[in-house]
Amino acid sequence: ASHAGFTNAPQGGTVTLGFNVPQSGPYADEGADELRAYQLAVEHLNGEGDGGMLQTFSSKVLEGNGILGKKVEYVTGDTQTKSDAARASAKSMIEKDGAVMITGGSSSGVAIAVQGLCQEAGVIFMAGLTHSNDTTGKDKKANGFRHFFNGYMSGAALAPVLAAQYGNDRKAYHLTADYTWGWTQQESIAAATEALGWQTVNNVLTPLAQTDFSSYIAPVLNSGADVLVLNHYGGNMVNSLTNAVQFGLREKIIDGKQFEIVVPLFSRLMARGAGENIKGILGSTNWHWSLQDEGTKAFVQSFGTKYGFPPSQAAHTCYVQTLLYADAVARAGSFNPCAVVEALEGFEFDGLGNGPTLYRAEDHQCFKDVLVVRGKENPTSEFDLLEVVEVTPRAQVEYAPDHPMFAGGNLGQCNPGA
Amino acid sequence: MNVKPDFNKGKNYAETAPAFLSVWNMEAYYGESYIVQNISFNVHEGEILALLGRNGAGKTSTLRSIARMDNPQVTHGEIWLDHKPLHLMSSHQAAQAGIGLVPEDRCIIPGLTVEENIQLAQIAPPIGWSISRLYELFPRLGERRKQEGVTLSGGEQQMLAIARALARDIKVLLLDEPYEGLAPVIVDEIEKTLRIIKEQGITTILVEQNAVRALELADRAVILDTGSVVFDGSAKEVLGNAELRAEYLAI
Amino acid sequence: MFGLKNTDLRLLLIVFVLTMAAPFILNPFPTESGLAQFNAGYPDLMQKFVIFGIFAIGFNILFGLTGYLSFGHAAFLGVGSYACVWMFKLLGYNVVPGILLSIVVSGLFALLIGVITLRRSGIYFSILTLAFAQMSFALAYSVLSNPKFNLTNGETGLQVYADDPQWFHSDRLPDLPHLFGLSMRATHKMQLGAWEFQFNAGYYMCAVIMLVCFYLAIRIFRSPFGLMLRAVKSNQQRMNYTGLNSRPYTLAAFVISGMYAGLAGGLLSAVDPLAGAERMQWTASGEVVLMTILGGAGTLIGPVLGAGLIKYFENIFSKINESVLHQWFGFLPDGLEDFVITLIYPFVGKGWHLTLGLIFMLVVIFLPGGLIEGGQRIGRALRGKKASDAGKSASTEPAE
Amino acid sequence: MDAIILQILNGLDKGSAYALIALGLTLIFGTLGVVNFAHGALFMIGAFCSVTLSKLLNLSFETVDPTQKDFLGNPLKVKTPYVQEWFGPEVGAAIIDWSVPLAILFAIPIMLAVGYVMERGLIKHFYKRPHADQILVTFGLAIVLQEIVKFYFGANPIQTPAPDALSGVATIGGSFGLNISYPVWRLVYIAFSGLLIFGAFAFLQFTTFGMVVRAGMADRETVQLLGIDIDRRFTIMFGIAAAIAGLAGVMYGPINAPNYHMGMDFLVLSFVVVVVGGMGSLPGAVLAGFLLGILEAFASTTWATTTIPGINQIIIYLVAIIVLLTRPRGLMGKKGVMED
Amino acid sequence: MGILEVKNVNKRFGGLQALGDVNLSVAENTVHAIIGPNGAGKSTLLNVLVGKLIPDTGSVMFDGQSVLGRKPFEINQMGISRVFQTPEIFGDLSVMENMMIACFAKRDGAFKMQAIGSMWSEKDVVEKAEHMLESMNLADKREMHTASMSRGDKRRMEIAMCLAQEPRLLLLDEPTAGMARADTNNTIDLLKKIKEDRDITIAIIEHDMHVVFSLAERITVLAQGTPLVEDTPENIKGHPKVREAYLGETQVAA
Ligand SMILES: Nc1ncnc2c1ncn2[C@@H]1O[C@H](COP(=O)(O)OP(=O)(O)OP(=O)(O)O)[C@@H](O)[C@H]1O
Ligand SMILES: Nc1ncnc2c1ncn2[C@@H]1O[C@H](COP(=O)(O)OP(=O)(O)OP(=O)(O)O)[C@@H](O)[C@H]1O
Ligand SMILES: [Mg+2]
Ligand SMILES: [Mg+2]
Repeated sequence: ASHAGFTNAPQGGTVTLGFNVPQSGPYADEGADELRAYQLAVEHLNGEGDGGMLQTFSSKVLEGNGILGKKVEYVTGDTQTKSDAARASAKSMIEKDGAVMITGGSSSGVAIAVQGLCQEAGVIFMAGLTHSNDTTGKDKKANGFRHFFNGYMSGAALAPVLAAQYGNDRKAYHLTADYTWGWTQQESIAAATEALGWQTVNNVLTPLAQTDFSSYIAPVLNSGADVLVLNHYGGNMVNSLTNAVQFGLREKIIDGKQFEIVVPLFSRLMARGAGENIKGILGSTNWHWSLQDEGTKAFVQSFGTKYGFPPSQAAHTCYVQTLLYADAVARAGSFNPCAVVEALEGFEFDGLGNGPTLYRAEDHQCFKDVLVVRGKENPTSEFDLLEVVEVTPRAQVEYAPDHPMFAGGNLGQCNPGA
Repeated sequence: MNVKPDFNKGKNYAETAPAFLSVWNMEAYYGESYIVQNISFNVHEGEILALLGRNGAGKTSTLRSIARMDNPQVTHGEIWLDHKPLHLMSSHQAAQAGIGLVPEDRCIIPGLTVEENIQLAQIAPPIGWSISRLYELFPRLGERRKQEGVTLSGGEQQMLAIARALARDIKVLLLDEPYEGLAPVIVDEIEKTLRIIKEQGITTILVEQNAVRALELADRAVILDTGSVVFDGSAKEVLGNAELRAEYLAI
Repeated sequence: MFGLKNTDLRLLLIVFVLTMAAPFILNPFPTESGLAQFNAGYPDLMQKFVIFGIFAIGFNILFGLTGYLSFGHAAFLGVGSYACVWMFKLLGYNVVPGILLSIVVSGLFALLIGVITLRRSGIYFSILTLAFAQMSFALAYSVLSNPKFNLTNGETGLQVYADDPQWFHSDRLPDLPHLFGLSMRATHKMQLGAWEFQFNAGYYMCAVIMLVCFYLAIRIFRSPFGLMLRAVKSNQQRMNYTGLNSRPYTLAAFVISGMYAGLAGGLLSAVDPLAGAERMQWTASGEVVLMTILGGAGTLIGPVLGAGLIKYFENIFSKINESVLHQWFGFLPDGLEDFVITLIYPFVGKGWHLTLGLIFMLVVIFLPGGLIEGGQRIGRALRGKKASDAGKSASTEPAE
Repeated sequence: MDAIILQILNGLDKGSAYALIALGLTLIFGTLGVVNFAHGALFMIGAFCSVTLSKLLNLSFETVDPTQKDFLGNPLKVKTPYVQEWFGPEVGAAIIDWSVPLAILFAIPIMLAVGYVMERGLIKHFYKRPHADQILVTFGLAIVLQEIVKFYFGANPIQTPAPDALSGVATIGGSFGLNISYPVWRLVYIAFSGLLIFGAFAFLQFTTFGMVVRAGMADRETVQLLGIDIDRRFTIMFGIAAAIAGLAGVMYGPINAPNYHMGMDFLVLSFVVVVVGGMGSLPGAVLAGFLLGILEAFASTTWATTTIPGINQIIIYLVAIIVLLTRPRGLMGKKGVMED
Repeated sequence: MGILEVKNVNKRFGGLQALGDVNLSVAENTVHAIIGPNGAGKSTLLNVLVGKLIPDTGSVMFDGQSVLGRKPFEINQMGISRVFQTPEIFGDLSVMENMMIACFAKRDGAFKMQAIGSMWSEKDVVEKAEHMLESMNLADKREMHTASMSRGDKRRMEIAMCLAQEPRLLLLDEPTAGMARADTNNTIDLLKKIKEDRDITIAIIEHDMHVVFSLAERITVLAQGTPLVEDTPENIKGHPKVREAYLGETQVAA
């Protein structure tokens, strides 16, 4: 009876979560890894397996008996990395399967679309992989939370390392995917590097559907730039990086300086797609399996034992968000979205990787350490592609909630639905 | 194609096939409509057979069935040409076995010149008349050799269609309304050509609306009505039998 | 009645009953049973069925009747969606102005594109429409969403923000699309034994509109205008030499089907107020082509069936994951269970595309007339031989 | 000047890709009259022939190296490819390095077989069916092929690098006072496409085969009446088209890493190229391929995008519209081919 | 001054002069036959008349108005209907529907939106269509798809459609080719009857001299793109040049 008054209040002894990930389309592999993480999280919540990060998590309310004593069940759906499909799939979870929480996704467009839907429907949304500033900026929603970092944080973490490694006097040429995420990342990186003395000589927008970037790479050679920043993700990133390397950019010396390529947002899965080309390239990432904190070790152990390979950053995010949601429900003592929002807002914790972490109340963005990584020169295995160059402390990537890059949004009120 | 010979009679029909070309109990369908309804007739080597009947009687369908085209589909019966079982063949095999059909709408191939249309006929064996010999027979085609075949006038197309059949070494020529749309002088010409062809020993089945004309040329006649043979006999007999002519040919 | 012949009236009645009773028909399995996975009777999917049904019916008016294969119809769907959301942003959440505007705007857009593209026929026409749609998509996805002139809100999709004007919005009204106060999301749930049925306001609004659209389509098919459209498909040469100008006929058909598409787009926004650019991508245009052919081009009800089948697969099959399979086959001995699941697994869940592809192939190979032919065959088999003769004479009327 | 030549090279390069795909497509689509939505899938299968070969060559046995640890802290298993074991490390490495050129030899029979099976098993029955049915069946087939590849190889791109000797950058034009550096493999790609295109032309122009196929396309029945087994020729034709698409895919691998949906990415574009070139015209398809490639390259320069924002996004479609409106049958289209 | 005046019309196809300085005047309410050897340019001339081809030079006036530069449907609406040499009909529509299209075109003009009217409730059109089918002996085939008709039937279908248009000038390109004798005679009778019933001018191209001589009031002989002679049937029959170039010996008897 205490659960009345909100959408899909769990009935009986079970509670249903909705895992909405790309299962078809170019991000299907990433989606598959997310799904593995979710399944692992459900096992751990239900008290099966070795418990993973439940042991290292600073909050100790989860007991391995489901959530609030209700066994966790889940439904899955395919976002196809399309807003419409993602919303349809999320709706079917809400309307048909009675999911109280939706999580997942592998692109910002989808995350924002589903977040909006969850706000309207009155369920909690725990975003998966979404890196655009807008998710917790102008499109932020009270029912949505993001564990992943964002474009601004990438810039703030990456810029000092770039300056340290390549010097303060650099001319950067940006190639940017022509859609929201690309723009916000480009803006963030340009701002952060310019603050340290870099110059941005050009920013060229590339169509989403582009497969061959040669005609965008060729002009870089004569532009006077000595750094190429690729604001691309997924297939775009693999192709633009491959093309840039093909054109011999990395062997170029411009005004006595070695030409460098930077890929601000890295993922190990994409790095594998880029093969040899990734070696020595700097970028940032949310999390990496080679971190040595207890939480990471427990998670990698548990994931690796079950699946035979280490988890990706997307898997980590998804796993952690499931735990965080469960924990918030347990602490609030209710599945009511508004209670969950209250429990998560301003929540500080540790033990889930990336050091002490805060879910900021103002915009539902999470703040934690950000990793700067480099493509490894001599990988020992097919998973060992990135090496951590620096763990940028949380303080360095924090920003004010009303920072101009995040302005314009309105969190609104939490919506419990029915 | 996929028609099995019907051995109901207990022996292979080929052994008793009385003629050069024998059609025996042939039935054929367009989809579900039963068009060729159990037709049997024989054609002897070197003769001209006139195949007559009203519009829609099934003349074209019969010719197409003999040439083993996909439509109509022959579902029953046997066709033997010179001891070869046509009913087991597909249309290009039938052509190689010696069938030459001049279809009623001529079917000149678009995109090819007059000469290419003829050349096309000489790719698969056996090859018949040479191109220069055909141009002698139809000088008009020689003049138009580089023109695209489908832009020829109606009569010219008819000549091309016949030329194309003769370009192959055929045993049986199936002519579906060859005079249609031709100027009277040309009709005379073609009639002469048919006689020449006959002299070469080629067997001909001639479908023609101008029955009198056809009968004058032909040795024998078969009359079809709604898909069945209603008369099989000598051409003279038809010309002499006013009743028959009135009933099935309306002349 | 309604100016329809008996067979058409019967068809309309059947469709009427099916749409009205859809919440029951689509939910045949008890909620708790393993097969509940196959239930499709929840608001979103039912809405999708009828909305894409409208899209396909409209597309079929052009393609099925005139044979002009447009590969850019999604552009009209997208334009309709945007128009509707803009009405939400400017006027408020009442769906009526949005839906009306979406029809008008897409009609105008179709007129513009039709005038240009209909100068060509056959494959050249298809590629022209494709080119226009792809351009619209590219413009909507990035160019028209730059901060200075943000018409489409790009990748994120056009949506209503709290600071939008919404001139006619008042606090008494729902904060979501509504029809004079009746929220599109309002759903009445009915518990009947082990079953649960959902009656959703948005669905019923869409269903009624689809019935009207379907009725109009029947009228068009049976009208002299429809006859002329079929004449265009059959022999344009003869048409011209019979003193008929084929261009205005095709253009009218193009605009009408563009308006159907725009209406479908408007309804998509009306039940879910977010309009994304990917609705205009060629894959979306391709989808409606597939729906129509799959169901049976040139038939009245076929395209609706095709739309239903594709949407069903997209939403139902994609959700069958490994744990669902284990639930179903749990009764089998372990080894066998795993074996069966390994066999089935590639075809469901993330493999749903594979099944869809196979269905496409199987349908065209074995049912050349599309799903509708399957239905006819079943019907014929049921009614026995006597009825089969009737079926034959009916088949001479292609638009059955 | 350098910049212009560079973009022309880029255009040629893109153009070769378009032209090669369009060439195969136009054989099937413009000549056999089958709207083959599975053509992109053939391109993709070609690329995955090369992935498969490289996987085969990299088949390895594992040895445990106790000095190193894997991510779970267990002793690391080190993999050594069998070819290196059999032929010695150097030769073995060289064989692996040259896997893409080797894949050409590997792909030709495979693609011919794929084409053969596809035509005999499926397409054959669709020559006389409406285009709509062809679209549905080939689209279904494309999805199926794509999903099968995805099932075995995953959704991420898989690199198939060019051999080291061909993967550097060549400096060209030095003797003309130009300083242009261009990836060697891309130059190889342009040359290879040229050869393939030339070969296909020669085959279809200087043999009667081409004439027969064209005739068969226009009127199958009549060609059969002339004693020609048109089915067999169509099959051969389809095999050739599949092989061309497949080779295009193999060679494209080193330029952009193959993934399972690369075929769909190219599909729409290749239809546009074929139609802009004009139905039924091989030279048209090739010309349109190069034209669109070069225009696309120039439209993506900063100069162009600042003059007309977004031009790089729409250039191909814009050009297609202009061409089709000014020339009713595309650049070199033939009358009567697929106009209804 | 005839209803149709063709003046100095020339048409070249590449190197071929298909029509050279054709002058032709067809008097109102007559049957005018155009005969000539194959490839003489008869069909080409017809193509010029209906707007399918544009002549290089010359003028074509119908009832005092120029037809040149008009689209085929406009020319048809002026009152010129044409039967083609190879039948052009709506193959995948039924016989009745074919006929209704023609009747609608007559009644409603080149374009009319009747998107939601029912075509079976258009009484006048339906009746007229039925009547036409009746009179052309096609009524029992009314539900048949015209594509699966035999060729003679297709031709009659096309003639019937043209007549349904009640044209002032009917152009017939070998209307009886491929028709059974009986039907040929029926067609001759039908054309005669139409000729009596209404004001109609008929231009007919035909190789069947039986048809030509039963119908024609005047005959123009075209050869190599140029009119050779124009005269009455009797005179043409006896014209030595025509005999040699066209008729041959056998035909005259028939
Ligand atoms: N493709 C087809 N599909 C269905 N029925 C057909 C088809 N072709 C012909 N028919 C029917 O088959 C019957 C015989 O036609 P066929 O063409 O063989 O007659 P025919 O004797 O050659 O007539 P004609 O003298 O008019 O050429 C006709 O009733 C016709 O309607
Ligand atoms: N589009 C074209 N291109 C080139 N030549 C053409 C074209 N159309 C017709 N011709 C040629 O023009 C000449 C006249 O053709 P037309 O069809 O008018 O002849 P016709 O008098 O109708 O002959 P028939 O009685 O045989 O039908 C022919 O030699 C023909 O080959
Ligand atoms: Mg016939
Ligand atoms: Mg003629």
